[in-house]
Amino acid sequence: MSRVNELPNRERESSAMPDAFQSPVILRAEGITKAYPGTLALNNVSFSVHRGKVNALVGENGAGKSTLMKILAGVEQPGEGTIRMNDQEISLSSPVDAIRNGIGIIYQELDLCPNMSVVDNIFLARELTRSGTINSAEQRSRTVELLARLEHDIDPDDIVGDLRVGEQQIVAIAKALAQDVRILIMDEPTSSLSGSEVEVLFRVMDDLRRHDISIVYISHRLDEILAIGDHISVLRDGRNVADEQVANIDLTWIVETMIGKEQANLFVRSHQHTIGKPLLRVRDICLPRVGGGYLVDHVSFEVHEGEILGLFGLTGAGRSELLECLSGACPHATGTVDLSGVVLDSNQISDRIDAGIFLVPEDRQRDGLVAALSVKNNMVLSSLRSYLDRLGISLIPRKERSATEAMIKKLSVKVSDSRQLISSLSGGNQQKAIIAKGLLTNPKVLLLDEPTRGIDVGAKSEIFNITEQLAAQGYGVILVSSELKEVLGMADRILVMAKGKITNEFTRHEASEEALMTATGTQRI
Amino acid sequence: MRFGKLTGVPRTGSITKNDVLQFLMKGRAFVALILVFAVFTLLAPGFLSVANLIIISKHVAIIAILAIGMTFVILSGGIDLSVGSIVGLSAMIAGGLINEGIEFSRLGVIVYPSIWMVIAITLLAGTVMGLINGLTITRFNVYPFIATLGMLYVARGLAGLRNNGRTFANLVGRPELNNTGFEQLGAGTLLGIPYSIWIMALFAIVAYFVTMRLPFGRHVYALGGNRRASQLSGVRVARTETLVYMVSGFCSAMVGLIIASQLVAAHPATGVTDELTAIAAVVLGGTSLMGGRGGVAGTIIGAFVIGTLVDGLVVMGFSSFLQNIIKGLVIVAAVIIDQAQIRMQERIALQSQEARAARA
Amino acid sequence: MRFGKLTGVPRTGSITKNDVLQFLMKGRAFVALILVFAVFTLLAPGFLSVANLIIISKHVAIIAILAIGMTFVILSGGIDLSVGSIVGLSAMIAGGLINEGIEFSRLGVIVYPSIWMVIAITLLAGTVMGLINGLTITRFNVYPFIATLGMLYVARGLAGLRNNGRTFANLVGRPELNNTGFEQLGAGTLLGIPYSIWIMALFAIVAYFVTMRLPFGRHVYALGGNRRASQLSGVRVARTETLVYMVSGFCSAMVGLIIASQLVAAHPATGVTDELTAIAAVVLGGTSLMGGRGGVAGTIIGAFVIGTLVDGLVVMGFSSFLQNIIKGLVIVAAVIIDQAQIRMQERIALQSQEARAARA
Amino acid sequence: GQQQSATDGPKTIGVIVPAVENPFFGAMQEIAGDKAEELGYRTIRLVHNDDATTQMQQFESLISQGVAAIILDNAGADATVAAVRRARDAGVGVFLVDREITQEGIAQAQIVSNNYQGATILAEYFVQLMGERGNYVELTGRDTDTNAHVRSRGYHDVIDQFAQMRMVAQQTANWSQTEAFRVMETILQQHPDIQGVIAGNDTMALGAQAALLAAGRRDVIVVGFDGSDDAIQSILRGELKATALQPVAEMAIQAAMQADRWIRTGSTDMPEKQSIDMVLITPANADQFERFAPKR
Ligand SMILES: Nc1ncnc2c1ncn2[C@@H]1O[C@H](COP(=O)(O)OP(=O)(O)OP(=O)(O)O)[C@@H](O)[C@H]1O
Ligand SMILES: Nc1ncnc2c1ncn2[C@@H]1O[C@H](COP(=O)(O)OP(=O)(O)OP(=O)(O)O)[C@@H](O)[C@H]1O
Ligand SMILES: [Mg+2]
Ligand SMILES: [Mg+2]
Repeated sequence: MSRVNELPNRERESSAMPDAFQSPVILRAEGITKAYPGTLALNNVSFSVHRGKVNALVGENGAGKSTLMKILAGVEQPGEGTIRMNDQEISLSSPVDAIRNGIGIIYQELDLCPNMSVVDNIFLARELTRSGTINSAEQRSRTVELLARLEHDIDPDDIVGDLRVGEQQIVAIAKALAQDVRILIMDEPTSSLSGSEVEVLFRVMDDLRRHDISIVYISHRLDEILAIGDHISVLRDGRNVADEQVANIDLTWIVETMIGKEQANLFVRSHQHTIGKPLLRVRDICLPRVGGGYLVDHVSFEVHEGEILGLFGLTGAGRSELLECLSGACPHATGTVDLSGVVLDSNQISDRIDAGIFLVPEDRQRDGLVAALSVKNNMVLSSLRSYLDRLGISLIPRKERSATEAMIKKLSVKVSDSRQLISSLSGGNQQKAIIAKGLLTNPKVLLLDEPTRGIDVGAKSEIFNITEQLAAQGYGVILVSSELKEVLGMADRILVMAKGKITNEFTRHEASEEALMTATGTQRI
Repeated sequence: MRFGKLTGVPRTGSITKNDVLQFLMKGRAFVALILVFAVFTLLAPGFLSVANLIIISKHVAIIAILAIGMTFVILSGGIDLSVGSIVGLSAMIAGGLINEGIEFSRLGVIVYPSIWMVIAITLLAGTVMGLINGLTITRFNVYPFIATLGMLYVARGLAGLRNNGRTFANLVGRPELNNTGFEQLGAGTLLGIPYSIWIMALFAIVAYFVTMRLPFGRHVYALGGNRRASQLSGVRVARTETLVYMVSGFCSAMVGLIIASQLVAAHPATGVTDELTAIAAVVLGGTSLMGGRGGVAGTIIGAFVIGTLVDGLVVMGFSSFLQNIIKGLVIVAAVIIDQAQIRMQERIALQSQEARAARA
Repeated sequence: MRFGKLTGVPRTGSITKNDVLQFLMKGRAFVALILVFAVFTLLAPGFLSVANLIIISKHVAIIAILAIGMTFVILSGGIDLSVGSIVGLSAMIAGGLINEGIEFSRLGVIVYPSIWMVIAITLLAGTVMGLINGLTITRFNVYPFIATLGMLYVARGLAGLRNNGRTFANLVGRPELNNTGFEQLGAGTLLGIPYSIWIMALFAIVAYFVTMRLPFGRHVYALGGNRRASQLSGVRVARTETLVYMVSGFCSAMVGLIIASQLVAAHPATGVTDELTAIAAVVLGGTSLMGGRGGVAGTIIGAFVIGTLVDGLVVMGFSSFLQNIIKGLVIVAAVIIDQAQIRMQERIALQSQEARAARA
Repeated sequence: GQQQSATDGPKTIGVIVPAVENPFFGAMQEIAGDKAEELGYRTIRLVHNDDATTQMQQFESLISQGVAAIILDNAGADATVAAVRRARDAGVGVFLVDREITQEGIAQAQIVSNNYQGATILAEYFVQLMGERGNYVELTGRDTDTNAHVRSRGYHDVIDQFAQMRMVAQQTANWSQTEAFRVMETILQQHPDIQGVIAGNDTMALGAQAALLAAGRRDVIVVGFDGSDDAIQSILRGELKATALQPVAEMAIQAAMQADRWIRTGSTDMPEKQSIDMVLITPANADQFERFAPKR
């Protein structure tokens, strides 16, 4: 598992320094508790930032990493806990406070204004002024410098909304670097960067470290942690589980600490079932991208009854777009989709749902649920026609309720009352409710896009159990996931996507982590 | 514009001070209504008499019917600035049909439709205005604010053009033309209660039923709550949105008919600025301007608050200036309370959760 | 409401038919302006004379100054329905100061401020109205639509209350009180051009400078583009938003002063429905109602389109009904073209993309 | 039968006018209301903003409150009939001032100034000032308002007899000073060769006058209609040349007194339709009038 790696190897000075833990702590958060409606994101967490080091923070999706960082950045206020900088207690009640204390942050969700230029974004709220007016020339030349440092030639006057996600990420990094910071928090800065871009970033981080700037670094790419980190803290379910020197650990340690040893084999299917005849045939799906290239590039494949088809790839590979094309969400898509021998000619979501294809979208909050509605009303939204009276006019609440309750039981959604607002559920239960919404439409094929993103470990395994049962009942399932283990554990067959194309296909037995990663076109795990 | 955040209501066992506060705030439109009534009853004896309550309800009916249509629009996340103008145009259409009939110039005949036909044609015309709003918004991607602002001007212009700015007077029809009885709509009563109140009740019940029991109603809520999620769930977004403006146009035409019938005359300036009153009633009733939250029941209460306020201020003999000021303050105050309630709910939910976490 | 998507402008080498089309659509407000001028010049000779252009500009100035303030508000993602009422209240405040002075009842004296003081106090009052709007919105979390709707009623009521509905007439001041010259603001000229046009030019230049060169201006754009991101970046969101409404209030007060001075009289109904004209000018000028996109330059053109249209329709002798209809259609058409342009850009990008892919 | 007021106190009279922002209506309401109070009544003073729906609702509220009579300057000759009938059916007397309605026999009195007569005497004076020749502009009231049409007809019945009086533009300014200013400026550009402006009311005349003064055109003859104090002041300053005075004070006082008599005796002892002639106001007699009445 631990194949450490071709990343830029720097001198491991810390390994030669056993007193690394004694390196001064510039910032310490103590006993932090933070609740969101439905979730306890942080439970009595403590975290130290060592001066001039790269402090890695790892944990599963939803472990609370971003929440902790938002507290350090003054965006969120903790319910309890204290924050001390150089042993002085400080109060961070707004982003401005954090900036004043020299804390800079690159957010996981990009905090850019899509309507403004690169320069304007980089210097937003920190404009360089000359006698009160913006000094555009100076800002521009500083921007060019920053982008050059990141080895990128983005035009400083380009509108950020027009840039590709990866380019926007670079702008976000440049924006953080433009500040005069003592502590720089980087929350998954590499999630949409290419290998060479990551190398550049690491060189920049090294440089910052040499200038005595402390870095907090969050990533799901664990190899990166081993390559650049000095200290590592691990969060699980909103609690501290470990603090270590990177020099003393390896990949296996991280994985075991993150997941918990007993759960290491979580994503292994309990039983096998037979795979039936072809159900969904996809031919030559294409989706052009505004501004260049294809998001989905002539993709063809089949899904069989009772099959879980894994779709693996790095972020930005175009998997979400492929699923959206299948679900009818992209009117510009071309190609043919054929379900149980019937060609679906309408490219409309409602028609595709009627035909039996249902998408559980990747971004639950944005695309999946209607926060203002109850659990019940969310669950029945796609299948309202099934609860009408004989005349086909009015909904019968009893029918709605019994269908909802049955689903709640079947998927064991933890909810006290189906009239509760869906936004009050925890992430995993929200996800189950959305899957329930799909199941109530009587689909033949279920498209699951990152169904476990941002939900806790227990809920994850339950979702996989559900997926497995569905397959056993003859549904076809397409499962998109960025987690190697999940795909390897769950899928009967795995397609790998890169740059909008399917680059490889593996059966369950052929697949291995190395093979999958190679197929994504990167050399790293 | 910004999105309000919604949070769950925590379920606790015993009744606390927070619960009481919350109840008061939840029913704030209702509390406002009772307050308004209490104040006026104290200041003007006889305000609470049955006869006066009927008069008030009759005035409320006009606001309420408009506001019911507007509720659909606002629930779906839109806005309709054209309702006042559609009221005026509808009144002129009905007036013209009664007094001038329909001329088939090719045949050289003039047909005078019966009153039922007049009503049907006018309601259809209002619905078509709404359809045009809806199509402008969905097909051409124009913001609802602008599309209906355009319709505000156009429909008002057409209302004036219809009879060159003149009123259609004495809309009683002629027995020989078989088109009498229009004034009954405004003046007639059933069980001592004017038709317009029955119509309001009917519209309210139907609208409540539609929002709660028809798939269309659910789609309207979903659309306003999260447009993209609704679309991915298979809601036909464009169709639902268009329908919503048609409902609003239909309600506006109904109000145009009622007013023309009450006045037994159709004036082209009928309904000017009624859109603002309707929006105010909807918002007072607790429907969120961002869509997805609220409903018809609240709107009716909101309409009663505004209607009672206006009537009460009339009875008190307040100057029109003071009436304006009070109206403005009440609207803003109601929304401030609404916001406070949402934030309090959130705070309570978090508190109980943190408390639970601390126990654990 | 929905968010428009921003897309890149493709960079190609040679000029194609698409490029020309795109240029025409990009400068659509400008094209509309030229079109409006062309039509009226053809129909009414002398329309394009210098003298007439000055008169048109003078009328445009009033719309434009309001619209400049509104541009800030809309860029930030808000809306201000109260500008018309603030115009009226400001006019009444100025009129009262000139004709009645300030009474210090305790001292039993009446002080008549000089004209400069009158202007300063009125501008301050307008700014304070804006401040109240801003505070209602930011402190109490009230939607801009509702907060400013409340102010629409309240300020109009106050305007009436100021002199019990009566006009302040003959605002020329008295030499012995040292407060003469107010009418100069409306009637005076510099280099043959009326002051109000100079004021419009000044406001436009300052507003352009503020939006482009001051951090505050950048923050307004940022706020409208992505409220949360602005906040996270350290933009003082509440302060910026409040300032925006203060700017709008200031501009409204300026317009109130100009109108009162031109009429040499202050009438409490001054500026009724001006908010709609101002919003229309802003949207015609290409500023997105969702905020973050557009700017002052477009607004000036938009104000010219509306102003020229209204004047031209008067010259043509159109009835007020037709004027309404044409105004409504022009507003909607302009936005439809705007949307078409955005979508065409997207389509062109896709086409060239596919062409390139096909070649490869 | 007459409905008794809900309280035992004084009886109530409602006084409803279109809008108090217009000094004409403001004065009417104030004078009628004050007179009624002087006669021992409580008054409720309202405005309907020329909206017949609002007017109808106010009628209903007042009737339900048990008022004894309503003095009304109405919101439309046709659209008011239903409201007046409603009052009559409830035993509430309606005393119309300033504007008539299109039906007789339902109101207790219709005391109106003779708009048509006023328009003709004003037009005659206007023609005389112009020397029976020249170009002029007419600013009309709101297109949807009956009085706007009556006045315009009165003007034209006189002016059109003079072949050399040429109307170069006719445009509505919606009774508004601001709009009149703007429209005047625009028209002046197209027709700099005008010698006169005849407006449908004083506010529009004052707006046009302001535009002309700003353009340095003191030579243009502007006449208004209503006889408001603002207009009279302007005439005394030598700006406006004439206006027709509506005897508002007289109408208002008559309405209040007849209402009082009707309440006490059940009859006004007067014909329903009472037309009061308007008075031409010129620089010669302007200083003798104030608040729509001869100075006392
Ligand atoms: N604004 C919010 N409202 C409600 N719940 C939230 C909110 N933000 C985060 N959460 C919840 O808090 C928990 C912790 O989230 P957080 O974003 O900190 O996780 P994370 O460790 O950063 O995960 P990831 O690796 O996916 O970024 C999750 O269960 C999440 O659903
Ligand atoms: N609105 C957009 N306009 C232009 N390009 C976009 C847009 N959305 C996404 N992209 C680009 O399309 C590509 C694929 O997008 P996306 O990130 O959804 O892929 P994915 O494989 O689904 O990734 P994930 O692992 O996040 O699900 C990326 O290169 C991204 O930069
Ligand atoms: Mg995170
Ligand atoms: Mg994706």
